[in-house]
Amino acid sequence: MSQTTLTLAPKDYKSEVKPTWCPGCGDFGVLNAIYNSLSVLKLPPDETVVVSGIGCSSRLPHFVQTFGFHSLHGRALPVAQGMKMARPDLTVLAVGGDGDMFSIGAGHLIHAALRNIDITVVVMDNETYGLTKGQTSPTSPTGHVTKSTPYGLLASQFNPIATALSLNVSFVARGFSSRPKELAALIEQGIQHKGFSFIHVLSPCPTFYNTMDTWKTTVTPMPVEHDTRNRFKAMELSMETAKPFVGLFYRDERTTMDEAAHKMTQQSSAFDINKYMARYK
Amino acid sequence: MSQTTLTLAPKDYKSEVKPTWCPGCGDFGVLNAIYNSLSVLKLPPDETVVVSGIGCSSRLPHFVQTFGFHSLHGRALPVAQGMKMARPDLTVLAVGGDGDMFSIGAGHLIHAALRNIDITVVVMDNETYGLTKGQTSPTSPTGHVTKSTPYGLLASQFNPIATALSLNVSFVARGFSSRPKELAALIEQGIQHKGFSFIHVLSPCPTFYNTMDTWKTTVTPMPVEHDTRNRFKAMELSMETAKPFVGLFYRDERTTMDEAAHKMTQQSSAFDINKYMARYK
Amino acid sequence: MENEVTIRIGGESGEGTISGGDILALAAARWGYHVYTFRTFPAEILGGPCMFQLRISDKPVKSMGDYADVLICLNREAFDRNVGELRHGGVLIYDPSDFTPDSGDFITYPIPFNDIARKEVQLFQTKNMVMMGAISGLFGPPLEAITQVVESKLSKSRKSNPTLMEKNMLALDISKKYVTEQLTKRDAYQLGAVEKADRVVLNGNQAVIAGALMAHCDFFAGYPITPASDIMEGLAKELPQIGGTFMQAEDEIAAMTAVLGASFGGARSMTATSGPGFALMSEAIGYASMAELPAVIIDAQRAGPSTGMPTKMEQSDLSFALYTGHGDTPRIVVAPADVADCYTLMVDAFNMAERYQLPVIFLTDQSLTARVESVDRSVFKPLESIRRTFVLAQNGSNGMVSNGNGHAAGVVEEEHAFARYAYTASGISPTSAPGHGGSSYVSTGLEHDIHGHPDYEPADHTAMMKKRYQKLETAANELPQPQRYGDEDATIGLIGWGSTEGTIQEGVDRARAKGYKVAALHPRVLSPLPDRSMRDFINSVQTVIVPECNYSGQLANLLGAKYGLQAIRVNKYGGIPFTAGDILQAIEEAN
Amino acid sequence: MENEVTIRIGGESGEGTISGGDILALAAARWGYHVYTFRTFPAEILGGPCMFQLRISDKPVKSMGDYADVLICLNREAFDRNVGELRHGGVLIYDPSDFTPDSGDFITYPIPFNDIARKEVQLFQTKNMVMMGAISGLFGPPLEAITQVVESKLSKSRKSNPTLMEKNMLALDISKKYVTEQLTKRDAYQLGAVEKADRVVLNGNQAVIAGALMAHCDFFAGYPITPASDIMEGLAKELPQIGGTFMQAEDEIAAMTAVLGASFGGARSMTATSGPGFALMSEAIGYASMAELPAVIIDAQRAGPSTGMPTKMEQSDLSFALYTGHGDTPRIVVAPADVADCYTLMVDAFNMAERYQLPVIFLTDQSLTARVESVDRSVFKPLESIRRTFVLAQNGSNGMVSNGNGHAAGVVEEEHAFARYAYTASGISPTSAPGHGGSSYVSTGLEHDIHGHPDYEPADHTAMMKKRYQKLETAANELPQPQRYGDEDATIGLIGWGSTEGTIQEGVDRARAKGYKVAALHPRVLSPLPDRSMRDFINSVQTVIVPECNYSGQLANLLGAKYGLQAIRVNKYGGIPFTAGDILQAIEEAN
Ligand SMILES: Cc1ncc(C[n+]2csc(CCOP(=O)(O)OP(=O)(O)O)c2C)c(N)n1
Ligand SMILES: Cc1ncc(C[n+]2csc(CCOP(=O)(O)OP(=O)(O)O)c2C)c(N)n1
Ligand code: SF4
Ligand code: SF4
Ligand SMILES: [Mg+2]
Ligand SMILES: [Mg+2]
Repeated sequence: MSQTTLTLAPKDYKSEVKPTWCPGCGDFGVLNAIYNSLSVLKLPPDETVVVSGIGCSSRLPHFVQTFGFHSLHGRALPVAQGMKMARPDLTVLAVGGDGDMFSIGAGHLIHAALRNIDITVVVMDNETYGLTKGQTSPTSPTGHVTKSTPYGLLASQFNPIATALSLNVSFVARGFSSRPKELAALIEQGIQHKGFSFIHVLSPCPTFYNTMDTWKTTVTPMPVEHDTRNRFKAMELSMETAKPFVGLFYRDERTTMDEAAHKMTQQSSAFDINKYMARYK
Repeated sequence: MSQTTLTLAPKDYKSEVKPTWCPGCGDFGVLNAIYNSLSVLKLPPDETVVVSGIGCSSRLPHFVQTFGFHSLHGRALPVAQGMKMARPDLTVLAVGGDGDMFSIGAGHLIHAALRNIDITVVVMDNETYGLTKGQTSPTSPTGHVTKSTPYGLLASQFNPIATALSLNVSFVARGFSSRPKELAALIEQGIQHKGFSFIHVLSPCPTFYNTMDTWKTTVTPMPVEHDTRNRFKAMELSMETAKPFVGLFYRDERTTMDEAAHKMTQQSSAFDINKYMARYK
Repeated sequence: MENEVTIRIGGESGEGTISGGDILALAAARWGYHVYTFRTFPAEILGGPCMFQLRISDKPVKSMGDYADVLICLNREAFDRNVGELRHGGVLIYDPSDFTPDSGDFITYPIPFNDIARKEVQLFQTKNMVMMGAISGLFGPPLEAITQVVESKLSKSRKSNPTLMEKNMLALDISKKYVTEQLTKRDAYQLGAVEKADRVVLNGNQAVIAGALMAHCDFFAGYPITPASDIMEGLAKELPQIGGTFMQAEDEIAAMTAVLGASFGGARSMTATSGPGFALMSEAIGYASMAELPAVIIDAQRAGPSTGMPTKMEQSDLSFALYTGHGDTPRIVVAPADVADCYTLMVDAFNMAERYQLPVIFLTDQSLTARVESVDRSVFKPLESIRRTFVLAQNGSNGMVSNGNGHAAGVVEEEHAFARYAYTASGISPTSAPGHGGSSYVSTGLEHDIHGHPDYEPADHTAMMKKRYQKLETAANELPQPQRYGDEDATIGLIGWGSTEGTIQEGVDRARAKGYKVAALHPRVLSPLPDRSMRDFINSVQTVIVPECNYSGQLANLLGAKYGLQAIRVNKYGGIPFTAGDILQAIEEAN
Repeated sequence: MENEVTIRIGGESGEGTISGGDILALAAARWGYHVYTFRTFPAEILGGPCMFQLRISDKPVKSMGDYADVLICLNREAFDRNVGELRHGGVLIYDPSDFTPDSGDFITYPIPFNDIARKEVQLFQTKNMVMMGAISGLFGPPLEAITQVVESKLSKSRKSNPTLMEKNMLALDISKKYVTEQLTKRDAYQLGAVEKADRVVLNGNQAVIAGALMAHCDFFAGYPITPASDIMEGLAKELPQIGGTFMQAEDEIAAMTAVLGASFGGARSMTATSGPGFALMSEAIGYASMAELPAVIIDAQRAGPSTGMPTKMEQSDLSFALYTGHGDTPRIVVAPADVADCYTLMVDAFNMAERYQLPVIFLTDQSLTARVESVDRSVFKPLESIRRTFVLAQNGSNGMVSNGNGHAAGVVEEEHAFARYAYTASGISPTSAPGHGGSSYVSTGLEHDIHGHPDYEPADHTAMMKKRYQKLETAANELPQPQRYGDEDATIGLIGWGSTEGTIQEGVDRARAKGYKVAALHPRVLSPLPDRSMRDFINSVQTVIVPECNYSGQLANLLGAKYGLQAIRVNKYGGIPFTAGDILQAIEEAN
């Protein structure tokens, strides 16, 4: 069996599985940003896991030459958290779509925020359900007409950044798939950040809901003067949905649950059933 | 079969089932507030439904002489929403505990907020899981020691008001079970409010986590000058967790999904299979 | 065989393979033929290999056909993937500019599809029309039949793109001319004129939607999932037009529990999902059984386990449908056999849910959701739709939706709580819904007494369990018995379920033609099984074969559990349906 | 019967009934007796009727006993509820200040519990000690045995409340003196001294925790639910002490999927829940089966369906455990029969999960979770715990937790992806975990090829289905066969499962004593069933009885599905376990 040595260049993180995405899909940009950030951080492929749910975007782990966990629709976060709690030595990324993370997975997001386990989440938000062919998602705009909303969407649009900030998520950022360099830098920072890092990525679906042209004009860089320790200001910026800011909204380092849990085990010793059963004598 | 006529006094909303709660449980105060608000609004018992999940607090529908739906753990909100969508003529209340609404039911809360269906939610928050005997809930304070957290809770405390505000819930309030009059007034307003009304109630569990004495001293009336249309200000107030404000944080009337959906049906006609099948000729 | 041909088209998704095939099916049906389609979808959203098979016959078509008589390949991969399914001596059609086929036992017609579309019609996207023109020229469906369908399909875009229609027509013409002038027909497949018939052409999901509308579904909540999303989308569009409401839920748990809420409100309520979503509904389906709330749950099965193969066919959710939910939870499980059933059984499903006050699980599958059949229009007749009777209000109001009048001053209440779960001989208790004065109750998943009040007494739990299961006994007695197919004096009997009925019957026909004595039974209702017919059938034969598209023999397990039957299990589990040849082989081997 | 007595205490929850009973059980066990308890919990959090039954014997105790020999009632309601369970000629103990019992076929001992506690001891909460003192005086357990237990229980609060211990001792003394001096013993129940034995006294959940620790469980995620919460709480406390981690999840879906993530990481992982939570895990359990990830899932069954009766016993999740999850999903299902099994089978469950790389469902039930038994200490011996072998890293690192060294510059990779799902004769493929160089793979719920890459080819799906199920065949061959109990030449055979074994065996013993030829088989592993033993047993008898505490006969259904067996089904479904008398009756009726 012939072997090759990886140099940990971006291309070395490419797996042998070819992406199944449509031409022009924003997720290609995100994938490249991930290759780049892994390469910059020289993350050992064997100690890195990319976890996902189900959706077009959630196919991503198959395309990365690290360990991967393509889980169930909506469950990337608990899978990633369980993994990190059991294996705090690993770098764990969770990736997925807006449907995956904000619809069926919404509850998990709240609890991942409260636990602050050291994982990095990259949400590829195309404001639609790509894989099931274009129904509305929580981030679809009100009034949006799709096959599941032939008379227009009646619900409000979910603002993931605002809610993440309300949950005091310790790292909150937004990127755009068509700005892969900035995005790679954010992912890199997110991975380096100790705690739960939430990166919301605008990543268009040209096949079912082409937001590319709009975003190309509306996406706005984060005001340089923004103080990323100011949660209130970040919240105010997050309300600007007409011109979505990209960059880092908020960051705040605090104890992570995986860290705290493992501190507890420092006094641990091998299990001795004989000693243990004395309590039941 | 003998019959009696109800006068729609608070006591007329009392069912023949005796509450199973422990003496001193905050939920008694909430129950009384509900009796009172129903009575003030003279809500017809047969056109009112109290929906709940599972928990001590979720037993409440059994004690109210209206229709009731004691559903599954965490599912009060989707049950209530489905009911209201199908029967917009009914008054629908959803009640439950902090575990029910913020742990297993957290995802549903987000989507109820986005849909803005005209239901009123009363969360009896005792910062613990009463029915399962005292484990931590999402609103338990960090460090809290229970049987499930013998070394102290590692997660952050969930702030329901802040998250509700980030979701732009159209009616956001907090009450305290030991101030049943104010609470009844809030519930009354919530029911009258057209849209999704979220009422967070501090309701202690003397048996497993006695927060009564603390809350009696910390609970603070909403500043009189607070403008309930100011979402930012409301958010600021919501961050005061050391002295929880009680009263109305925010209110904003907009179209409800049940209303919009029923507008759509106004052009409806009886189904004619013969006409319908013409499309497949 | 005369007036019958099975055509398979293999190509790349997005090339018009499927849409062309659909047009051809409709054209053949309008011309008076019976049609039946089978297709595979690629795993990719855009592109990827796909296949469309269409069987056309002047006799009713029961299966997709064992082999293609005619295979059209649009690229080399399509040839490699599909040539194994071409009948010996069949016809291969291809464009030499795409690839050169290996030689084999088939007649070849090379046709320059690409050149005709690109150069002569000057619009490459008409390639599928070029294909249709060739089929018309070679095998007979008249061009008029095809152009009619194309016209109606394009009628909407006619204004915005007037030349499109023209180009399409041109493509059909040129291509038909090409084959009649340039090729010498060397095969025997030729469709002649047949009498016209009053038929509709639609797929399983479309028939399900028609059924739900006919059943006066009041409320649908669902979450997208292949291959059930069409049902949701169709009802999102249609329900408001008949006064119903629709809600896209945030997940399947919300969908199912919203259905429970609506059903409690008195609405005829349903959801539609596939395996993964169905799994998430387990707990709530158990609630429906316990609280005796009607609900219709469609599980459009796809190949499992887990995410599995979302675009492939399997009949592997039966065991799960029978036992979903912890504890002993009675439910009705039905499975449609064909497109016609998707309509009628859907109405039945609602009626059963309402009559027996329990969840009804409707097990269709990926192949049936997408299978297009021509069905006698008379099948889609008005059907009776029932609603559970709500206990009359004491104060005279008895409509479901109360207008609030008459309640202003106060309402009248019985001194004792309404006996929502009263014991009855049938197990069916009186029920109620908000708006009904004096009959309020609290629905609960806790064990309860006749009033719905929580109650844990052993005697009461025992009695309530019996009562809930009694409804299945009642249903088993009331529901129609399935009809036996084949020989009265059969020695071999086949028992199947779901979308395989036609294929099994065709296999039985072939075996009978070979002299075997064979019969088949195909119950639509799998819980409660129609015991009488099942036992009679099992006892009437020497050997029972249970063919299923799953690994574990799920119906066979059920028949073992119920009747101690040790059947010959014939299982196919590659994600594709049986052929009649598979069934014939099973019969021959069993003999 | 000598040296045996069954004592039942009925009272109001919170009065010390249960804690008193527990103390008595421990005292009797330390004195050298075998004990076995059964209790019911009220639905309320505080208060509500509760009952505690304790059987004490010098011979091993297999069931809770058909009837109480001694009934202590603390109020009128307790008398009404429990007097039916008092043996004819048994003993009724009560306080005349509480109520006056109706007369009946029993001996009465009125004892002023309340007065003694309130007036003589001057601490009302010592009432349960007054009860214990009376029992000691009447039936023999020496006061020293009781005081020892009380002392160790109170040792923690001794400092903060020194008089509490004193008052307790006083209560025991006064009360014992009262009964010996004031009452004339008119019954025959008297426990004498027996030899001491090395036993431990614990309940099923405590034994499960010991088993999980012995199996070196690395990770637990769970969500509270009765009657599984104790397991979670116990492990929350113990796991960090042996280096494991614990996570309270937001719901059962998160718990189960967190377990999957940890298992993928190489950790031996588990969760514990009851029916409603188990239902929510369906989809994720299917994933574990598909992706071949080890996981141990405890379902502590309670009476269903739906929320049901959370504090009551039922064996009604077997069908669901066998078929949870859509599609054909192989899994192992085991059920412990007693407290000893809760330990050993728990270790086995982990080992099976690791060896066969699939989910193992451990079906305990409410009665067993709370059942206290005295068990020979030797049962709780060190047991071997295995871990799936991870493919060796190419660069030499092979520990599960990699320290990151040796990876800084780059890692070595095989040119072709790791064959995570390679076909093997056993069906068990090589596996891997992060930290293992050159063996990375992507876990997926999609159908996949040997590398884990998505693959929908019929041939591959077919082969992978076979491979996954092959593991069950392998397991069936490797796992120990269950031991037959009773007559070799039995004509009647009983097959049971789960917590009812002892009761069934006691029923068999009684029937044999009456001259019947009876045997019993009680498999611990229900999927895959130990076919050889099952068939041998079934073939060896004329009639098979399957007693189950459920409505639908879930094991009987399985035996029908697998072996075509038509058994006599004996079902009890009131939320309480069988008695040996129930079993005897079933045998007599079957004869
Ligand atoms: C339990 C469950 N429900 C539904 C589905 C069907 N499904 C697959 S992906 C998806 C949504 C995809 O949307 P998103 O997460 O935004 O990803 P995208 O395809 O847009 O990248 C759905 C509903 C499923 N696989 N599992
Ligand atoms: C699916 C499911 N999981 C777990 C449980 C067990 N359970 C019942 S109530 C409850 C939490 C109760 O806490 P909360 O909602 O705060 O209500 P409280 O009792 O405090 O009023 C839990 C975990 C359940 N019934 N169903
Ligand atoms: S459907 Fe949309 S999201 Fe999916 S691959 Fe295509 S472009 Fe991307
Ligand atoms: S346990 Fe707590 S929440 Fe439950 S009834 Fe008692 S006091 Fe109330
Ligand atoms: Mg999306
Ligand atoms: Mg609570």
